[in-house]
Amino acid sequence: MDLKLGGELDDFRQMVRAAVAQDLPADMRARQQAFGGLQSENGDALKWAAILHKRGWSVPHWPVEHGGQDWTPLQKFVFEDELASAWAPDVNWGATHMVGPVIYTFGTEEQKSRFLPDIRAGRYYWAQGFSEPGNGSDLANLRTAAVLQGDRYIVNGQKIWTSGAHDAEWGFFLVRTDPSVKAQRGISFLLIDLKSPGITIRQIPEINGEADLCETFLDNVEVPAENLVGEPGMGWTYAKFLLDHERTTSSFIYWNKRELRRARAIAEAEMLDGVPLAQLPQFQSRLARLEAEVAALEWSVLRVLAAEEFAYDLTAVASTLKVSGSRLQQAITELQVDLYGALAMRQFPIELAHQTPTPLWPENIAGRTATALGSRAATIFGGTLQIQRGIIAKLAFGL
Amino acid sequence: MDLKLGGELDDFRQMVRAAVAQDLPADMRARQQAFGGLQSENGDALKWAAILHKRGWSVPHWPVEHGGQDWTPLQKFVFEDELASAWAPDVNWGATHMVGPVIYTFGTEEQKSRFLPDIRAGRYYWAQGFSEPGNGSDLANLRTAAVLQGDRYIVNGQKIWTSGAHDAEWGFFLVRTDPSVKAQRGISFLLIDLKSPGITIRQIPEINGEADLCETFLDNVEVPAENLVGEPGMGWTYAKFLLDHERTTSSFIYWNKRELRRARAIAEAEMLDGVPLAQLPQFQSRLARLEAEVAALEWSVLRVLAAEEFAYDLTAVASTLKVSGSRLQQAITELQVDLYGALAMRQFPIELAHQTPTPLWPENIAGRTATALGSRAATIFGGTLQIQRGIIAKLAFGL
Amino acid sequence: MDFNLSDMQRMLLDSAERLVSDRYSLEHRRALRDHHDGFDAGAWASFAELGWLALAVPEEKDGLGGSIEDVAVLMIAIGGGLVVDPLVSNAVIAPAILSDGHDTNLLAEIAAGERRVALAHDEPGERYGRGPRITRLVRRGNGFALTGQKMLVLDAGSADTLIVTASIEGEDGTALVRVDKNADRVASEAYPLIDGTVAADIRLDEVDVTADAILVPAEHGQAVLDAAHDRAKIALMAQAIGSMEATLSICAAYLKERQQFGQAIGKFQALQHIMADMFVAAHQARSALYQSLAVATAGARERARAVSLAAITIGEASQFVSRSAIQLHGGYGVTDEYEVSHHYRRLLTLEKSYGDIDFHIRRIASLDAG
Amino acid sequence: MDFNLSDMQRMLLDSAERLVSDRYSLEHRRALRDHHDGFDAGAWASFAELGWLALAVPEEKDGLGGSIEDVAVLMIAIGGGLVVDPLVSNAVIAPAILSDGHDTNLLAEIAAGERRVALAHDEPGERYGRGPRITRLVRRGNGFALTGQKMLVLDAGSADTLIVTASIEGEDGTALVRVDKNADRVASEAYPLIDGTVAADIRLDEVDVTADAILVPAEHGQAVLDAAHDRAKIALMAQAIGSMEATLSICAAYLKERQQFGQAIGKFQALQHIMADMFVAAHQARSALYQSLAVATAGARERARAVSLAAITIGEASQFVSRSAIQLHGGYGVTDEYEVSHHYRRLLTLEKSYGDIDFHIRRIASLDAG
Repeated sequence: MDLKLGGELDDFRQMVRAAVAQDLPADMRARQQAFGGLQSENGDALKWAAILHKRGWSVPHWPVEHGGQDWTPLQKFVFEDELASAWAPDVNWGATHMVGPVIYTFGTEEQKSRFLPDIRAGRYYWAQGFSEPGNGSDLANLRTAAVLQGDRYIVNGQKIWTSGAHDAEWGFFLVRTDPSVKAQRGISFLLIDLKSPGITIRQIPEINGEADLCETFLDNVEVPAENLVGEPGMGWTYAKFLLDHERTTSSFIYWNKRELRRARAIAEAEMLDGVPLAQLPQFQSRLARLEAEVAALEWSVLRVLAAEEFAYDLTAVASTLKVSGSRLQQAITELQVDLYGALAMRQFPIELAHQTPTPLWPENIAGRTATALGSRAATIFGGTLQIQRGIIAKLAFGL
Repeated sequence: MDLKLGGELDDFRQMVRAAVAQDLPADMRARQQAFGGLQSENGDALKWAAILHKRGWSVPHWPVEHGGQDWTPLQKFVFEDELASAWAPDVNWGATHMVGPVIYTFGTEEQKSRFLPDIRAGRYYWAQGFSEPGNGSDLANLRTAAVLQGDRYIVNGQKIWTSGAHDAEWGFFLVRTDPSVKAQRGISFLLIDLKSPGITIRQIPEINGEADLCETFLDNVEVPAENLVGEPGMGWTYAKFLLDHERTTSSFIYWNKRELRRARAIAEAEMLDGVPLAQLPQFQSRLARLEAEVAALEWSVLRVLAAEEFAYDLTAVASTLKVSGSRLQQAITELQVDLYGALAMRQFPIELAHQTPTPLWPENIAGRTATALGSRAATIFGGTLQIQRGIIAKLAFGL
Repeated sequence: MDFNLSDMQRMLLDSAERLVSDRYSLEHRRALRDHHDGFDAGAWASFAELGWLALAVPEEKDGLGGSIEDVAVLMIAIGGGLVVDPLVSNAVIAPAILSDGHDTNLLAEIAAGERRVALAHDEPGERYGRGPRITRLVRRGNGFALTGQKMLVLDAGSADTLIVTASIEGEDGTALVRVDKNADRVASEAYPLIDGTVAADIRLDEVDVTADAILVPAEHGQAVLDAAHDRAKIALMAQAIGSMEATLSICAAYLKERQQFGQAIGKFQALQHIMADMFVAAHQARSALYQSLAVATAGARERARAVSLAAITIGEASQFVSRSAIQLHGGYGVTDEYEVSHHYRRLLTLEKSYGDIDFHIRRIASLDAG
Repeated sequence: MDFNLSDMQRMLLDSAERLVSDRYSLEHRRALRDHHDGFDAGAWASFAELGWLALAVPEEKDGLGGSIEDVAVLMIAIGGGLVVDPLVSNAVIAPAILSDGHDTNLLAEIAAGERRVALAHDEPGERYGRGPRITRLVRRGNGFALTGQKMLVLDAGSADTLIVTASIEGEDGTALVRVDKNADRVASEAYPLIDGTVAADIRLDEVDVTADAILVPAEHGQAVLDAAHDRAKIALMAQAIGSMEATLSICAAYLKERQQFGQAIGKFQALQHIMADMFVAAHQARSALYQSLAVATAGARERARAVSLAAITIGEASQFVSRSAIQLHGGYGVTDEYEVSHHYRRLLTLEKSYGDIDFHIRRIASLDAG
């Protein structure tokens, strides 16, 4: 047992910190500081990927032969942590963490050379087309059909929660290519150019003023057969591969750490009768409890990254990260809202969420309530809290 | 809508208060003040019933012709409230609120004249024999059998949670008299003299040092057929009648009010750096939240007593009282424990739970942790929290 | 003691429920919010016609002399339909402040739907402050000059008249002053809240105020203000009850309709138990409202304590119920197209208006301390 | 970074688990508690033989020089088996206080299992007080007279020697003094705690103390005491992890075995989800322990803050897990005959020893303030 985050890691951290300080444009940083977890961030994800790409850091978690870095898991942890601390934008997750790994693992050489360089360089957005209106957590019940006609698939169906599809050029879809087999089997993984005829994208207005969630309608969309990744009928397997590939990301640990720091800063700035809220026991208690939970979550993540031999199934362990991480996203942003009290009621237009409206209003208040409202989705998307509990009961205890 | 607790009620309250102040012996009051919700209270339930009986107040909720009082539901509410506030002992619930009402509603004249006067006068304890080791919340699966042979039943089986059976003279049992019909049908309601040959009673040691829960073994126990109440096969119906009869008692409202007052008194007496805990925001917050919940629960009880026309099924409403009331019992006693901090760790022998050990120790601390430990049962007995939720989902929403 | 509705309350409730169901579809409300600054002049005329704006006005002031219970009955229906028109400011706060005052004309105009007011009290840097710290009246000639800064004035978007709290030079206490929102040297910056209502920051820069614009003199102002705030909080809590109970119905229906894994999701025990806990919370919340109504006209301390207790229970329940409702809806719950997200946002602002949970806990502690 | 056990830790864990499963059945533990004041001399001899009492003693003091991680590994097994013997006082606190001191003999005797100590620090009216307020050493001849009152001295039941904290006349700081529990003018009143351990109130009435009985001088006492308390809390938190994880196993087995409504109760989704939440809490708790271990030998402030953070997470998790375990067991859960009620009581005392959750929240705030 060796629980020290060693000295070389500190050197690595300093190196990353210096690089980010040098590379991250001030306006981009300011937007992030205001927006936080909001999506409407001006295309910064791509711009930032392009900047990181110059150092070869846009997809460090990929294998070296595909443009990744030869970093240890803990170095990758420190890298992500530093980026978040410095208010760097998120990357285009669907591209770098979902479709990218599927392509380099299961794709053809042609697919690799066609798509991977663009992802590395942040050239365009990718959207995910898994869910359908009839199924949320129940992907096996998938209905969007892709019928092979000659050298192309004719795709018909409807996808929902294709986040960012309105801004994206490409999407990766789960489609049913074989209706004769049941449930998960017969599902394939298909890359679709979102500018193809027959595709209609509708932005769905959200609880917090954003409209990043999208519904995507596919009406006789023609997709070249060469856009199918891997084997037909293996789409479900690849989707699960993605989940297993990213066991710790659902903890949102970097985000949670950063937003808790923000909450503390708000508590130090906001006053009650001239006393900062951070000095009032009722808020000290909430801050300390959340900090305790975040600290524990960080170590839960480190345990996975450092390959602890768990007494329980690893997928069940990963679900604990999702459960804790998603609840923390909600609890931390609720605290931010409560710290602002009545001021948190104001709705800021999402496109102005990076502005402080007048000197009467606290700096960076604009994005907070929107972020808190949006974080209700944390316990829903990517497998609801209830689904996670079911996974744990089954895999950890055989119930 | 008239939400005032009117003036005549105030007069009634003063009348009860004066009577209780006069009647309640000081040593009995002191024991209650120390014991609180503990069972091992020296036979006070019977002694107190006998005292109340002199005023005709031992079973005021019974019909007048059986010795009850012609009070309104709100007067009965005030009566109970005053008794609890004055630290009067609990009554022998099984007798006055369970078997008594079953006997006067469904019993023969002979049963009424034989048992009701003794119950009114508090002559002996009654124990309840419903649950069995194989079934907890699932009474339909009852196995204790009573076979009619001539003019007597031969009873064989095993009951559990026959609380107080070791001190009781009589028990009221659910037994299966007809094994040929299914589930709830074929169950009868039988009164059994606990001194009968073939009965063995084992006290079950509890989490808090008490041993009031009992296991009762029945081995060829002969019970006169005349001890069967009402119709054979109707036992389940009578058991449900009991539950419907007492819709508000599971709220433990009087107890919750009293114990919250006690928590506040502890918070005023215990100090941190010379400041009473009642002045620290972290404890003010817990006290205020619990008081808010208790106040709401009191009004939830009043709504039932004053016959509000609910938009939802009345049984579902009653379950909310049980859910809120049982959680409050736990939350309030947990607060008492937390207010005492490390001092709460001490185990006081249950028979000395009314003594303050040395002047170093706070007055009346002795029974607190034991009460808190015992209150874990609040969400279990009488239908678990999970059972109550199921009832609500079904009856309020048809799920 | 009687929890059932009187005939008059039944009529009031029926008419409110009818209006709400006829007029306030989700689509209508979303359109109002997005295109009309949240104010619906036609609806307002109906409210006046139905007598809602005169409900809490005493009979001797030509009102209907309704009780606080009557107001609560109306507000429950209003809350259930997510009606966010400025009823509390005009039908609750205005009568509370004006009924004992000299400006009977203003009260009559409000009751007739011809004028709308907003109470401008909170100031920057205050968390539900008790008295105004910045805004003050300085004597000038026969009248005063009013200077100050108000923030987050609820319902100010559609108001034409402000009731401003201010200290008076040389006097103790808090005066309540009538100010025309469009007067010279009154600067208003309006903005929407997350529930679709419109509030404003108001800057007052030596605004001319005549002596008879003082609606409540400084010596009585704080008591009148506290009473008005508590009545407003009661009205909002009643709305919260309506909103929670509507949420329960929506969710129960959704659980029966939505299919997943081959069955209605309402068959899943875990979701049933969430619904049950929501029911318990909403039921306790309604009881808490009753508890506060019972002493709403009692002494100030008793009233304040009861309102604060209810605000804790109802505030917690509101959040629990509406968050759970979103969870039960899955992804649809976080869209603007499903009703539950609107209830969630409304319930959040109801909790944060006229004192949030933290404020009410502190108020109880401070009442108990002295 | 490596979370897996070293070979030595694996051996330690195996031997501990073996001893626990061989010796510490529920029946044995209940009998010990009810009839032998909670102390098992035979077991204690085994602990000494196995080296547990020398584990945290530095090699240069003839100990095994084990790390705090080694201690934690042992304590997890101890906690899982609900072993309540006074290991923390003797195998953790004693080395923390004595390893740098002059009384090597005492340390050796403890490590050999020949002598047992208890740290007498808390005093009446204190909530986990930092320094002693009552107990003081007054100079008398070449030595001192020790007078004071200690309360809730953990593990004092089976101790023969006390380490008493006291101020010294004319000096700042806190001294740690060795006192024979059976000495003249030392009055001890022992009593059981709810977990079966035995504590005592100790009254000191001008007890003779020689100069060399001062184990730690006043100038260093507070730092040594804080470090000892933090190490003790870490050891108890490790026990809590073991206790929680054992509770999970017991509950999972019970859910599969217990039948209700015609099926194993583990088939009910509501109970599955309770188990899942217990798992999440216990998992986070173990991570919190690691977090505190990582800086256990760092600077005092960093160590204190990390221990306090872990104490919050582990304290909350302990209560949640063990309360839920009782609920899953139904009526059996509240009897003394089922293991889960013992875990509940033990976890409650672990939370309340060396600072409860409220204490640790306050400590974080006070560390951050200064």
